[in-house]
Amino acid sequence: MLVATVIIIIRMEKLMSAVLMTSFFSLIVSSIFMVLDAVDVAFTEAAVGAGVSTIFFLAAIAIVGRVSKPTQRKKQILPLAIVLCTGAVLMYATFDMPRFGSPDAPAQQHVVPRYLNESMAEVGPPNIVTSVLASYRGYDTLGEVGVVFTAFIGVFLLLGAGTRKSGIERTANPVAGVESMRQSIVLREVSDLVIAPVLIFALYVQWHGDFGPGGGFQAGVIFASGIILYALIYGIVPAQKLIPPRKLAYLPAVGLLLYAAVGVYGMLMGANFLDYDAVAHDPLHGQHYGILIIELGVGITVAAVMINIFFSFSERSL
Amino acid sequence: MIAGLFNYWVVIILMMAGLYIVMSSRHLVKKIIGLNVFQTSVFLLFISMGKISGGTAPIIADGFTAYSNPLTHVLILTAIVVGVATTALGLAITVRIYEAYDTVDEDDIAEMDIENENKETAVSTVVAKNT
Amino acid sequence: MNESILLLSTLIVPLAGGLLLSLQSSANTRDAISLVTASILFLLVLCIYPYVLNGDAPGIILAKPIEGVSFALQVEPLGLMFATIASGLWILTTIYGMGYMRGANEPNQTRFFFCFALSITAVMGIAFASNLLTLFVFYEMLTLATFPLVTHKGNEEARRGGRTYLGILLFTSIGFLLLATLWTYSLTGTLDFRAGGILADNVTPTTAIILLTLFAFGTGKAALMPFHRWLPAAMVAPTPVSALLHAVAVVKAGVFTILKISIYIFGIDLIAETGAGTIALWVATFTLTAASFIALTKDNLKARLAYSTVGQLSYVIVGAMLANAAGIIGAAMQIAMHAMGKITLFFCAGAIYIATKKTQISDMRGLGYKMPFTFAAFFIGSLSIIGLPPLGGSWAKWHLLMGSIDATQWIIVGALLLSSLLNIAYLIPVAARAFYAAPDSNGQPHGISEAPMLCVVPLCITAAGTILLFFFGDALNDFISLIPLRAPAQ
Amino acid sequence: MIYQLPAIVLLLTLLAAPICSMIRNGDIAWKLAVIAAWLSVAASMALMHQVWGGNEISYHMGGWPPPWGIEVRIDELSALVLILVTLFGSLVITVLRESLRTAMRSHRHSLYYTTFLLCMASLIGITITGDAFNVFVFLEISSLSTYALIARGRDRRALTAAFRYLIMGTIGATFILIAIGFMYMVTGTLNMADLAVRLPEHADNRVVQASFAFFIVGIALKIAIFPLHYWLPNAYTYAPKATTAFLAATATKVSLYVMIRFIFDVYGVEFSFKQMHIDALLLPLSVAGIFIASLIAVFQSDVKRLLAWSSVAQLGYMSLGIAMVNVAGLTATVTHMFNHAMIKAGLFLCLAAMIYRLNSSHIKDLAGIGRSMPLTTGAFAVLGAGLVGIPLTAGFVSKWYLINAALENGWVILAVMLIISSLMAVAYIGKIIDVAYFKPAPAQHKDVKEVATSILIPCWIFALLTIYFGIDTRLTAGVAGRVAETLLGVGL
Repeated sequence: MLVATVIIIIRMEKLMSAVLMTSFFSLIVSSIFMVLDAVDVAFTEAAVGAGVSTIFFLAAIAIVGRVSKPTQRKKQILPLAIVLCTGAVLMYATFDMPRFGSPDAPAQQHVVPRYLNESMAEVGPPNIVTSVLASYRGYDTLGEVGVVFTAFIGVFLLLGAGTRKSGIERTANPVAGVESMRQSIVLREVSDLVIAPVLIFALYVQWHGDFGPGGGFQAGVIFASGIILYALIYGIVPAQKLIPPRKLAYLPAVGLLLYAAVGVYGMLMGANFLDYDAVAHDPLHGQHYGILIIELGVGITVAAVMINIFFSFSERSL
Repeated sequence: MIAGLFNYWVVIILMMAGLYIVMSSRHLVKKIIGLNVFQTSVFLLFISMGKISGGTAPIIADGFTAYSNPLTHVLILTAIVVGVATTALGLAITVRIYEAYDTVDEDDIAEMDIENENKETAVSTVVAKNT
Repeated sequence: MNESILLLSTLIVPLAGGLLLSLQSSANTRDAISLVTASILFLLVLCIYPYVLNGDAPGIILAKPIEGVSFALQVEPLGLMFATIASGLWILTTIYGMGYMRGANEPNQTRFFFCFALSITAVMGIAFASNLLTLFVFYEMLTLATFPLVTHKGNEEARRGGRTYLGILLFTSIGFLLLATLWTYSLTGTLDFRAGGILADNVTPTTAIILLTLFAFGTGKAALMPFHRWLPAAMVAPTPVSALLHAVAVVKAGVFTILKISIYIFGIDLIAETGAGTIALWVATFTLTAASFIALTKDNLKARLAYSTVGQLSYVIVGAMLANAAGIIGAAMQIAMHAMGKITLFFCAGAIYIATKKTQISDMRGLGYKMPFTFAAFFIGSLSIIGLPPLGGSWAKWHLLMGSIDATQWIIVGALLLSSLLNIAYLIPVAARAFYAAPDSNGQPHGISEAPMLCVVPLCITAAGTILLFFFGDALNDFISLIPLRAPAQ
Repeated sequence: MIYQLPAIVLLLTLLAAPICSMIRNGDIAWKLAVIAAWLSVAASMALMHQVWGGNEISYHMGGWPPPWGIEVRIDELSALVLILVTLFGSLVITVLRESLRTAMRSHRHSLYYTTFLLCMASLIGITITGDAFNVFVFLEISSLSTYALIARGRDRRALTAAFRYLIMGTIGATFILIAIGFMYMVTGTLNMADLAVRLPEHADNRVVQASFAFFIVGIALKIAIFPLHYWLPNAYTYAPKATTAFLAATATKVSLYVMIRFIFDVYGVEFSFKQMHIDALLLPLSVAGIFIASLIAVFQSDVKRLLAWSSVAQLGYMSLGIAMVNVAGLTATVTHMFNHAMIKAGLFLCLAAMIYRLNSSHIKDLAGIGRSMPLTTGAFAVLGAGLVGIPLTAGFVSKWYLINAALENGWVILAVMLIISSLMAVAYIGKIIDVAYFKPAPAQHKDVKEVATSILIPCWIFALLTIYFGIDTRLTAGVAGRVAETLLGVGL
């Protein structure tokens, strides 16, 4: 099924459909993640792959047009050769790989057991993914927020902020399908019903990350989706009235700084950077507060960045 | 034996399909789509690696003893976010390219660039003649 | 004065003098500075003699960029001799240059004197370099500093000449000399000049031959054929440049380098045992004969002198490659003697040009009566180059001949004799025609009309010098014998 | 304070970046960026002081011991690269304000500084980290910021160059991700020191071999090792002037550092060279890269593109040093990494100053610039001498070691080829110098003036450093020599 989807993507000349197929692909992958016990990843993949990035694609296609020329046969040989070589190397490697699902695989030994056995006592949250993400490998996650922030700055630098400054009027070419969406009363009504719960759900995911799947990323993306949905249906201008872009532009930095501030606070208290033990008197409490705050930072940055990028794209298409 | 590896093979086919889209497409947006597929397949590889048969999601609860690998999940969470960041930036550049060239087809762009260069050399020779 | 500082100041003085004079706008002040600098430098070089005569070797390390290789100076007799010649003749050339440049109304005189000073700095560096790397640095500096002097006229011909000059010198030095240097380093882990050489126990005979041949061709300034073309090309430069740099400093830097490498990197014993010098020896022998033949065909006086220089340089290389005591002494003496003789000839050529604007030998009939001093000096200089007593050049030729007899290289003995005959054939007619041929009958005024005094006096001094050197030949011989040919016994 | 230095050196720039983005006044943002950048230089120096002589610092992020937490590990090699990134990066950031004055509307300036800071922070992050996956994360920050910076170029071709780089860079990064995944699959750890201990046991495992292949290809894409250099010339040519200087100095060098780290430390000498024979691959590619790129450089008429191709050639020297598999060769690589960063950044900066005045980087337009902009051209000439490798400049030292490494292996022909390639460098640099000093200026450039002092000073700092490191090589070749011995496991 997956393979079929991908082949369709390759053959597809209509970009719009290709994007939708990609979105579909992401959805399937995320359900596979679910089957493979990676609930957090599945959650994120669904929200990001099938959600936000699809929206970005659509926004971009709205600007650049929908059709791609078929590729000429001649030019396919070199890519095909490279792909086959790479694939061969990978195939070669698989024969020495630990069998799928094997609990004795080295990947399950060595480092991971401590996470499984000690994290409740050392960090606290029953969701081990959260413990690892936010505490054991909190430094990586800081870097990840940095990546998101960088993307935001990059898009800003290239496309400009979500506020229209240039006086050039572009030909009306709104975000795909928005015109029809706006006119549909049913959609409006339904979305009115949906958007508020989406936002609330986002908040729930934000705070629930300790116990179930969820956390800053997922919450941020979901929150952003809610706002973007609103913008799609009511138009950019009302959405921007709701969230003034000027202020929104500050938020990614705020989230990142909030995250780093927790780490710096730890340093000021005499511990290492991002060591939450020092945040409160009791290490476990410290971990708890620390994770809460940095997850908040992640959530703020991710949500703000996604909304910002969406605004930037849609400004270009108006 | 084969069953234990089948999963990986499917992932590899997906990865290669993604890579193929990146390299063979002339349309810039489609290239980014390819990147997405490629990366998503790599995520799948990681997650397959972390799966334990009979295990459960790594959320500690009573009654479960085997948990799948949380570390790969964390890595892939990070990688997904990196992926969407790259997509966003790539699309932003694509949009700018469209505004500058009025096309997003690689061949057309290359053609226009060559034309441009020819013009430049022509101009500089004229300048040289004048001086 | 501290000996290291003394040594260092031989570099700093010309450099500072050059900088100082480049800031002056008045021509007189500039020339005065130039002259004072040259004199101070000469005195400083003389001050080093006592140390060397006492058997000391003052040195100074300036930097240590690479493990085992420093950027350092150290005195040894050969270098000191070279430095003395260059700095002494610089004084005379400065005086001559003042006369010439003003007489010829050359533009950009400040740049000219500045680059001149820079070149002398480089020459001092070459003379006192304590290892191959330091020598290489100053060698390249000399190439670059003389480039603006060669292209001084700025016309198309000068630029073409300059391109040949820079092209050949840079190509050989980077392509061969640097390679050989690096190779030496990788073989021995050092580049220091040491008595008895550093390669002795580190090379096979084949490597030694390749390496020495690389060195010989890499030192493009020594003008071994086929890399001699830059020297005639450099003759587009004003005469003082040709005189000091392309008869003395630059070309002598080349043969000096080869001599130094033979003595202090290879050691003459190694060369003698392995026959490492064979190729270079035969190329040099060929060069010295061939160049003399070519010189015969040249009518332009400076071109003829240039080819004469190409030939005379190979005498030094022959001496070095013979690798015996007589050969080395002959080679070292040839550096000194040829310098004195050739600079005289070039001074004369310049003086003739200034006074009459003539450059072709065939136009110089009967000029001897108009410019008696100049042509008398030319005659004396010629005899010294040829190697006839009682002139300095005879000593050098004598020792070289002895060296080749010692080495039982009879073909070389023959080549040396043949070349001397050819020297007579291309040098003597110049002076002879000037004195004995009747002037062209286009009614030139009779009576003496020499070049400016500032030009004539130096050339008379150098001509006298060639005679003096004959009588001080023994002293020079003694001094050169101080060169340590073998490692001191443990 | 000193204990926290490994975190501080990163945080200075990483924290300054978001703050910078919130300041709308470009001037203040610039000042903040400059202060943060120079403070990180000081921190790098302090770290170098601490590890001097072969010490190592290990700092545990979040207080978790490795391999469970992420470790920051600093030895002399990483301290040297830190100084490279911070010092040369800071010099470029210092001139940014002046060079942006005409290039961009002022409200974008803060964003531009932010991107620079992010790029610098991520490069620092890559350099100090001791965790394989962390390398990937910071590599992505640096890549994203680089794409954005390149795309800001004035010519529209900057956009295509950036896009091409983005595609190739992302493929490269994903390859690295696959490689890391494979390593983890076999060893169960991500910590680099831990990997180094555990990988040798699995040297015969095909997964490890495949991961090595993917890693090398991925990182080679980032370094732009020939023939994967495809993205570099256009990216360097069309990126904004000062950006090119920054990228040339830092980005590729840090990727090279990662390659050295993984080849020698993580996979180990035994595996990389004895088993995978990476040298047999790198050697011909490097030599081909040196020659082809130098040759192309000789025939370029756009000086910026010429220098870009020269960069490809110079990267060949660096990978060649790795392929020598001896101490001298690796010393040459590390030394040249530092020296070339300095020289090329300086050259691009001087060129930026010239373009600033001439509005062109075509070689014809540089005619007579030696007279109208003597100070800039002077610095350019000194740096050019460094690139060629004239003795007493930094470039000489690295080439010296490289040629010696070739001779040490008995490869005389290679040594000859290296010297010939130096002559090619003489040709392409000489071409520029010749035009700059010996050709009369065209009429439209008669009234060209020297640039502002604030640009000239960094140019000359680069030039003087080039000479300084040609004389005092304790920091460059000295450290590189010790590092090479440690990495190759000799002399211990």
